[in-house]
Amino acid sequence: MLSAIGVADTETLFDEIPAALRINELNNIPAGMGEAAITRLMRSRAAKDAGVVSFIGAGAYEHHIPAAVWDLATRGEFYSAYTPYQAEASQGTLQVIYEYQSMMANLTGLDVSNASLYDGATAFAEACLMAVRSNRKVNSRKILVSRSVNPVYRTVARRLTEGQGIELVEISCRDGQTELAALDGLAAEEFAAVCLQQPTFLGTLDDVDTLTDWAHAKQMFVIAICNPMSLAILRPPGEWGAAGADIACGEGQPFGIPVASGGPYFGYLVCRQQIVRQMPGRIVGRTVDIDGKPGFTLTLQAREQHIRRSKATSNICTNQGLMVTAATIYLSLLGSDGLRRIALQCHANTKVLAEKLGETDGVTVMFEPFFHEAVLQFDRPVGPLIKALGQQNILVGYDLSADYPELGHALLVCATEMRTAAEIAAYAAALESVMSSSKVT
Amino acid sequence: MLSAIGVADTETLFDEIPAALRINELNNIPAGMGEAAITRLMRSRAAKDAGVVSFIGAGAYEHHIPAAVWDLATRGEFYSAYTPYQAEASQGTLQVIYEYQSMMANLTGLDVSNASLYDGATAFAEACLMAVRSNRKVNSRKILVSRSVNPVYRTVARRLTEGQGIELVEISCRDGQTELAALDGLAAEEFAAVCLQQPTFLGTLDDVDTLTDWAHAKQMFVIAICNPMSLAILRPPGEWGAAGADIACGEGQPFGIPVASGGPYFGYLVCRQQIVRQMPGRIVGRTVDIDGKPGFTLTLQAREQHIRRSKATSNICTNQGLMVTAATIYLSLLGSDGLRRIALQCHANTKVLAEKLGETDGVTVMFEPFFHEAVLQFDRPVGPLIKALGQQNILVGYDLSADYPELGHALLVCATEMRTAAEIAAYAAALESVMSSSKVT
Amino acid sequence: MPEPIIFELSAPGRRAGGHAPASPPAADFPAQYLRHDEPLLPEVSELQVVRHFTRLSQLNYSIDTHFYPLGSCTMKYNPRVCNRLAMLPEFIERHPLAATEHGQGFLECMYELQDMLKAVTGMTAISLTPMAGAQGEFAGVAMIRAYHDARGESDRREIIVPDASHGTNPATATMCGCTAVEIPTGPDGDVDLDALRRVVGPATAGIMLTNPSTLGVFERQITEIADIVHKAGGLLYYDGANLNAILGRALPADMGFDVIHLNLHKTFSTPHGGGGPGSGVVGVNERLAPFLPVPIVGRDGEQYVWLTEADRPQSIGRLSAFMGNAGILLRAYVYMRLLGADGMRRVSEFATLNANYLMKRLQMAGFEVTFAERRASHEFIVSLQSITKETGISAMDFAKALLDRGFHAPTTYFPLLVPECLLIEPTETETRQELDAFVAALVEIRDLAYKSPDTIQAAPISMPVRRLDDVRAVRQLDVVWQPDNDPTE
Amino acid sequence: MPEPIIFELSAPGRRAGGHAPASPPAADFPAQYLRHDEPLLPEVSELQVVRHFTRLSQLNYSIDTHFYPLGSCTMKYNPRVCNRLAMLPEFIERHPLAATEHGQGFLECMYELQDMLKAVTGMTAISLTPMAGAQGEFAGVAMIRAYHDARGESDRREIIVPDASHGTNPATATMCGCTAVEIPTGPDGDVDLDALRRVVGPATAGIMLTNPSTLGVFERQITEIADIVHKAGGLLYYDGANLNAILGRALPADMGFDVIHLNLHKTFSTPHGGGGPGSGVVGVNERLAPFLPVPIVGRDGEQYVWLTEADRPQSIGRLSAFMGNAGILLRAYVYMRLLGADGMRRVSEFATLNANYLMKRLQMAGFEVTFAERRASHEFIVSLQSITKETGISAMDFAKALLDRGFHAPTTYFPLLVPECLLIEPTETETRQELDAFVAALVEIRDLAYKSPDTIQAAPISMPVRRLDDVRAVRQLDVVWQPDNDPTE
Ligand SMILES: Cc1ncc(COP(=O)(O)O)c(C=O)c1O
Ligand SMILES: Cc1ncc(COP(=O)(O)O)c(C=O)c1O
Repeated sequence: MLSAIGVADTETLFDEIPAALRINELNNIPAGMGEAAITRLMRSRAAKDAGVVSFIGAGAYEHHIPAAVWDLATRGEFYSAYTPYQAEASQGTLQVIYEYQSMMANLTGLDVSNASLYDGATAFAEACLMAVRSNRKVNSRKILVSRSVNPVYRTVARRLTEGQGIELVEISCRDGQTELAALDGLAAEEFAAVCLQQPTFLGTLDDVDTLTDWAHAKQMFVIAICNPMSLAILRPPGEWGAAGADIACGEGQPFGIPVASGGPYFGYLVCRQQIVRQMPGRIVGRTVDIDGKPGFTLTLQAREQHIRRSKATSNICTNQGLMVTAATIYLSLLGSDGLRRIALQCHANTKVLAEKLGETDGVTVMFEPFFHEAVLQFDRPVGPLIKALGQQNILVGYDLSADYPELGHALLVCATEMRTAAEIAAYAAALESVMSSSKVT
Repeated sequence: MLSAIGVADTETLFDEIPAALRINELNNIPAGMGEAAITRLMRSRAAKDAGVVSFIGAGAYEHHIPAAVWDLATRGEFYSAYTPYQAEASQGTLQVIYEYQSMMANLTGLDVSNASLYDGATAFAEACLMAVRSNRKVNSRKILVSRSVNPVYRTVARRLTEGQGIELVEISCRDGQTELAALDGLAAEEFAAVCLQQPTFLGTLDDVDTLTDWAHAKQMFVIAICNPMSLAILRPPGEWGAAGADIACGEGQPFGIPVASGGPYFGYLVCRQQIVRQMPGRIVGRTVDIDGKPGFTLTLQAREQHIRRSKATSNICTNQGLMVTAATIYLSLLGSDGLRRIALQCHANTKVLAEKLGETDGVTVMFEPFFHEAVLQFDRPVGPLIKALGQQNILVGYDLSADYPELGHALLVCATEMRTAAEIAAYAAALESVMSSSKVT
Repeated sequence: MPEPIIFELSAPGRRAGGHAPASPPAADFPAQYLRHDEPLLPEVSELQVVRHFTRLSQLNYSIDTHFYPLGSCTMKYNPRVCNRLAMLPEFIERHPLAATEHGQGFLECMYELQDMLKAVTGMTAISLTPMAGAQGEFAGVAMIRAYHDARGESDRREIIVPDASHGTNPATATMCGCTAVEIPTGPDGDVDLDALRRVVGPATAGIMLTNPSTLGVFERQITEIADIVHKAGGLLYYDGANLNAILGRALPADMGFDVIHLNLHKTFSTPHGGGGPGSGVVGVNERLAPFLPVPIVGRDGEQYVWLTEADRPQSIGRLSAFMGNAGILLRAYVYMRLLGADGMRRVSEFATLNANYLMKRLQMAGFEVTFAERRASHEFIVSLQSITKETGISAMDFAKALLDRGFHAPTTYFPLLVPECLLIEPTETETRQELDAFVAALVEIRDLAYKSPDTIQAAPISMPVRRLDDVRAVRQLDVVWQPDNDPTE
Repeated sequence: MPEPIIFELSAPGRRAGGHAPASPPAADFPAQYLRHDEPLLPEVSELQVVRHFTRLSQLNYSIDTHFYPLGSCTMKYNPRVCNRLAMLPEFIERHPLAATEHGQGFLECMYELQDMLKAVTGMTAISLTPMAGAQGEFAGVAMIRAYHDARGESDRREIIVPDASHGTNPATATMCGCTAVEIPTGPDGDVDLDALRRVVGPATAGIMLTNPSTLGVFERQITEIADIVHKAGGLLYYDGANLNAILGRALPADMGFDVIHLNLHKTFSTPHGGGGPGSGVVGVNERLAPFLPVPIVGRDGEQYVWLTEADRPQSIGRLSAFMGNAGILLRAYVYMRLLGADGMRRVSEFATLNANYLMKRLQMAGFEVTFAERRASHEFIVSLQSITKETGISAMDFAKALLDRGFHAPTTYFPLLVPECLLIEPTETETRQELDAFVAALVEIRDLAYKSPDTIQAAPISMPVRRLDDVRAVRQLDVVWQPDNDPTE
């Protein structure tokens, strides 16, 4: 090959790199290792993280993932394909996305879904940007966000939108619900949208109907953030209030994606048909080929960075395609009946958990009704409890004190369908024993 | 569907089963469980068997299996296809088998391979039957078998051939080699074949050249039993003696198949072209289609049970197709260079192991040279040692005392390329400590 | 574009890195033992390997891609979780000779599997060791022989098989040193009892029956048959390759069978893998229990243990180097636990429902069903004889034309006694839509058989290859790739 | 036979069993919260799901099945073991909010990954959190803004990008509230320095460069560029999507870059997944280190810990709910450990060798290579402009004709400044045979372009569909399946 190129050695191929910049070796990189050795290494690393039983939710949920999901999603033809630019050679990926879009639209009760964004937090940020761009009636770069929206989503959205001069304004909460009374104070100002999470980050159910109608009356858009699993039983954003939310978004992880230290997951984004041209990300459409046969292709590409460059709706390019493939398979296996059962079982398990833990002296269950997460209030800081029970390999929940100091010593707990009665009982017993053997500080 | 059939219920569909035989439920079968529950159950079962380091070989060898092997072999199109009766719709499976046959022929130095038998032991039995059927020069149903052939292979072969009046006659061993002197005593009798294992069950190397020439001089067939991994460095059966062995067979497990409690593995069987019509099992051939395009098909089917029924070469039908698929992928990834490295590393590791263990008081290394298994002689029964070190999660080797009482307290040990220096050292240290802290009984 | 043979992708010195030790010491044994040349194996990169085998896989029809109504083969869905759990690292890394202390998890599964198999067959003891149906048959017939031998009746060497029996039955008889004696089938698909009475006698070792038979019908006179054979001093062997027909509806033990093998890879849904592996577990009643092949999983207090020749002196012994196809047994175990008692009855319910529905639909579409007045079991036979006579289009032609339409062909020309037959087994995991589409395809093919038979004789046209020259495959045997051998020359 | 939409396979009440709890208690909240109708989702069996998605997968071209020389996308082989090990149960079951005590194994990998990424870029600090290249760019530009803000130079809002830059570069500038200023490329593929000098000034926040550029050539004047921009008070951003071109040959930090993102999913071989997920880790020099997005993995004695806003008050903060695409980072970690220092240099060696070989072969075959006098880096451009003029056959036609010949098409019509271009990236994992076959295919297509252009314009003919009506796809937007919507009507 070198002689065909006309060079003596491969070093010569790098001769356009100025000599001063060339290096002859990489420092601080270990020598390569064989598959057997790396397998041994990674298994020993993985083993260090094993053996815990988790009652943490707070944005990532441990559900059963049918074996077929990843067996199929990791088939080489899905796993090692690129974004489907050559439609004729990518009908598999394209049809999967089309099916995914259909499922998400049906679940949320809205019209159009994109092909995914990075995760729930960035999907929320993109929803905010989209609302500002597409709400032509209100000319505002301000957005109202309920304090019951996932705190890290709010942080991320602020980060991703502030460069464009967008401001997120918080609406306070009370009893785990967006405070309707607080809205009056906002009556004078103009906002492009209001953002509501249902179930809220605290697991509670908000009065989304009233809030949606209030917002629409003021020409605001309504952005719904939903755990998609909850949509198996809860009213979909498309049916909130009289007219339905305008945009729905959130974290797709509960649909067949492992919790896996936080990613890769995928953000979903769905909206009303009218504003689709402001949607970020890929969208797949069905059309026909020159023989009139149906087929799928990326559509509305004029929104995207590779065509529109600095005027694109977003800079997103690579998204979370494989995760969406997994989610589509997951949803096909479960169907709405399966999702409903899971949602109900998660709710029931969390109820039992909250009740059991609530029986402990010094522990109170704070808000009801809740979906599959509950807030517990403690008579002491939860940090030490997390540590103590962690030593028994029980991950007790998410410490709310930094995000919601107004709730006191509060812990957000979650028992999905994966948690057994025995595990719940063990948690309660361990808590009881730790609480009773230590003093309130 | 019932109305199309014209019955009222599905029960009716079973009405040809005499009423007295019908049952309405299955007793003693637990209720079904979901995937999540069975996953939890099986993981807890599996965990019980975890954490050991094995120095056992004795017919099953732990080698590294590249991740690609089973990722590819378990692709649904391989995993869930049947025997390739419809050739046009099975070219994938057929070509894999053709490639497998080619690789095995090349490794053994013989002409024709079949598509697999159940395992090494049954392959050996089939080789014996085949030799008796195809050796037209010697009309004998007796077969000579070296005592260095895997004892369980001998048992199984006896079991599978005795119905047809075949008798296996043992040749004794000395210093881990087939005893040449013993052959003189056999000069008078006629045998259809002689069976030699190389490396022997005891890990040693036999004088296969002399034995092959001796047998051929007496018109016997030579059946070679080889660990195929050893063929990367050892002389192939096709080159034994002046004319080469006639049939080679053995256990294919070392080629990408996990040890997995004993199966599924696969038996390989290879022979000279002249006797192919006596071969049992499937054989794939290349041919052309009606357009002259090359393609693959099952061939020489007239040997098989579905055509020849009671006159078939064997009753085998289902074989170990998927294992052969894995082995073909494994061999493609390793190539002869890779196999050679593995074979050499196994040999080197076992040498180190034998040396280290041999330094312990009361332990002697018995035979050299050996391939990747060595016999250690102890000053005491090995049973208690197996137990004691087993409690430290070290599987010390295979106790030879039942099969080879003449070797005294003997243990067969093996360290494949998977055993690290640290593991070998830990074994030696643990042995040293157990041996020195207990008395010779 | 045909996929090259892997050797043709090879380039000297190329290799997939990282799979073998980097720098092993050289061999130190005498040169006489060493091989002179490296064996010819492909030298290819990992990408080439992945791409080659991925592409090859795509050339296959399989359950995971196509309806596969191959009669007698039970090509039903293999739940993915069975494979996943059988491949848990601890299971696949367990050495077969590891002491039982290091295998309690695995052995517990096997013990419970034995129990569940007793429950579905009605037998009193099980051995898991046979590695496929045919080996199960071997075990069964060997036990029958051992039984007669133990009673001093070593002259009993005849194994009766119906003419419709699976080829492995007579072949097994021969392997066990017995003689297969064929008896005819009556016009309604049941065994011809008179013929049976004529052949039984002091040489009768036993009879091998598939029930429902490979004709797809339940043997209604099974109790009479059992009587006849038992009275003659013979035993009854149940070829239970396809238990999905009667799972949870009837127990072979109740029918009078003494020994049974089950193809776990059919009824209990483990991979067919392009030709295996399988498992042919055997079950027996009290009479044959002492003879079961070893090892068997037993229980000693809290511990699961292996029962071997030492514990079972009359055993026919070992049939494989270790304990058989352990991984297949694990898959079957997972499958049975997933389904449970009710799920297993649903298996036979839907297997039977689908077969009868498909049979009726084909009948209504004018196809000749061989035992039209009978219930189909899990499968049934269509004879194309009259179509073949009228059009020249054979069962083979139908089979190939089905491939072009996205269906794997049914079993053709088996059982041998029905001319131009298709043995069709839809299995319990297919949907009505799929069955309807299959009927439509057969109807279309039949129409073309009359209207333009050439198009059907030309089939398949959409497969990777067209019809292959099987005669040449035998005459010019090409079973090992040679660098200079071009089959198109 | 097109594969039906999964909804079309649905039948009421059908379901894949065993995946959901059998009998959960009913919901007990007020009716106002409950949904009225079940959402429309498919009701299908597990077999149907497996078959459907298996078949769909087969409709794709992918690295595992085809040569995929998509320029700028680095479609190289993903070692299977990376996926296997990233999917170890303990890794995938670890909750992101589990305390660090329960994640030391994972965090150790991440910590070492940070170190290795420092080594390959020469940067002093790394954040793993960006979830794709574009998010890495966002992080980079946001850090540049934060840097200027921190120095009281908030007016620096212009991001300079070459006209050949990837679309994400200007789009990112906008997202960060900056203005993208395009500068032209000189005739030899390097940046036009005069143009650069003209645009830099007090409004300059920085410049984003891909080096080697998306034109496939190394920017030889990089040191001058760095000088110009730094002197003007701006910073340099390195779009390191395709580091495979220079891995182990030069360090972006040495070239004067202040910040870099790397597409781990290109250079470090993690799945492209039909459109992701990826990872766009960022590295910075001292100047920008305080601004890195969090979380970052730090070390506290023996323990690995998360560094957050609390530890890094000037951080631009979080870009995702947790820590980014952890699983992709694990895959990259495994990949880097597999290769090691030498293996990484082999990456650039073979990426460059393959690209230059393919470029030369095409040139010799008479194709117009855009920068023929330059070395190719990991990719290069062929312009078909003259062929298009003479025959009417466009780059798009070539692309489609390649599909028919078993090759995925190169990137077409990018970079925008070269008319009728193909951006070709063979990657380091392809063999010479594959490259030669690709050349032969292009030559054949060109011949046909002159001899029978119709056949090329008709391409593809062997794919599941022929050319699609993209205009209709926009005009009659059909992005959600409706039971009564038939696109062929
Ligand atoms: C009725 C019947 N008996 C026996 C067998 C033989 O089983 P196996 O192929 O597992 O050896 C089969 C399967 O092919 C069969 O269908
Ligand atoms: C040069 C270049 N920059 C940036 C990107 C964007 O990366 P990503 O798709 O991961 O967002 C890409 C890849 O598409 C690229 O090739």
